[in-house]
Amino acid sequence: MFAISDKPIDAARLQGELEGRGVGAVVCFEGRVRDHNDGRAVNGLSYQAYVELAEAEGRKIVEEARARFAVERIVCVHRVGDLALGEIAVWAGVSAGHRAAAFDACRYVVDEVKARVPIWKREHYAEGVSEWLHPGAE
Amino acid sequence: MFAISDKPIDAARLQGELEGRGVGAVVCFEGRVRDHNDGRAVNGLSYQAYVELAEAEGRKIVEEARARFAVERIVCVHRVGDLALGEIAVWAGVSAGHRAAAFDACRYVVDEVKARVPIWKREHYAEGVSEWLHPGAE
Amino acid sequence: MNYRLLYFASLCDSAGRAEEMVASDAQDVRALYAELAARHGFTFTPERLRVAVNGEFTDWNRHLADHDEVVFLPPVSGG
Amino acid sequence: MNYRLLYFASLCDSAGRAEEMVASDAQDVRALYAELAARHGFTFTPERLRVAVNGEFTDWNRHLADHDEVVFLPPVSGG
Repeated sequence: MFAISDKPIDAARLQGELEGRGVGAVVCFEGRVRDHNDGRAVNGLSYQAYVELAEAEGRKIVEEARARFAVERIVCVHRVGDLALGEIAVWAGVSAGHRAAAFDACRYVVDEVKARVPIWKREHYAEGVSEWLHPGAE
Repeated sequence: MFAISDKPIDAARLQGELEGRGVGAVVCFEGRVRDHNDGRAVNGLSYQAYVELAEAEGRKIVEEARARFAVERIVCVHRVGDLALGEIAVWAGVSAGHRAAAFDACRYVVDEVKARVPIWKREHYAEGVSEWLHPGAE
Repeated sequence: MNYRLLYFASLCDSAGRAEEMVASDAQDVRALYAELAARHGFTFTPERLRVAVNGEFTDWNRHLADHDEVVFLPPVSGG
Repeated sequence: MNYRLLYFASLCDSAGRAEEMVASDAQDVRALYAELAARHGFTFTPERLRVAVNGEFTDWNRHLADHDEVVFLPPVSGG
């Protein structure tokens, strides 16, 4: 399951969706809003998504992970809108029979979402300005 | 922090110990009692530890992970005693500024605990017998 | 032909709008981007953007049909 | 000399006890294990065990002192 959410992420509820009788290992990832980035103090940030394509690409990533690793369930949700410090921006959880598959699949999903899913972050800096982050820009 | 516990593991409470202002990534692992192992149906299991040495070795592993990876906090607890299906046998959580360190450190702790810490598992099989697991035995 | 454009992140800031209908003689994605980059002052070269038509990733040589929805995607920064 | 032994997992089952005081002429860990393996029917070879003295891992040539606490550790299976 992959979704874009404009509401705060409820990690406990999402983790509940990983249950299953053959589950021996669960790995969960939370990406949170940090109070700094590249040496600048951050007050908060906003995420914007091209929702239709982001959900399609996210679901594709989850299916890729299911095909590559022996997992039971995969859940990933990415937040959009304005986030305060400490809020969860992205949550990913994987359950599996064994721990190696759970770790590998969780990391695959998070890495691929960050690289491929059309979501953009605007950082709001303590000094008052804000800007969109486009990795690779000079 | 590393501990051996004879009480059920409270994952939410342990995850709360990972908080910190510079935290941008949290990775948590839960190892649970599966309903089968190596093709045999399992009813439950018991863990026994050489507690004094297990806690010393576990703390050493946590310190190794702190030295190797740029992490904020590491918490790992291993349960002992009788566990029912689905109960958490081992819980490990790592917070860090960035996700790579959080994933690497969490996996390091879990892999090393499993390989080095003096804890033994006795599986109780559905057919009525039970036996200690000693990996590598013929 | 008429195309529907959606803009995100810094392209939205540069264009001053999140979407627009554009009447254009551009026949493919590359020509359309050149036209819009000139009009809105987009500074990304095509190599740094991905492009989607009607909700699916496509390539820069994609031939366009009337009323296609076209999106130029700046480098992503989710997570 | 007198040693305190702790037994875990299948060694505990084989010995029929979790701990015992042993009076022995064995001077080092290897000799003590040979004596106890014969008495209790331990089938692990030393290569498959680790050994701890007074709560710390040590090696098989460790010389023993009176009242040392000695633990032979079968392959672990936590996690």
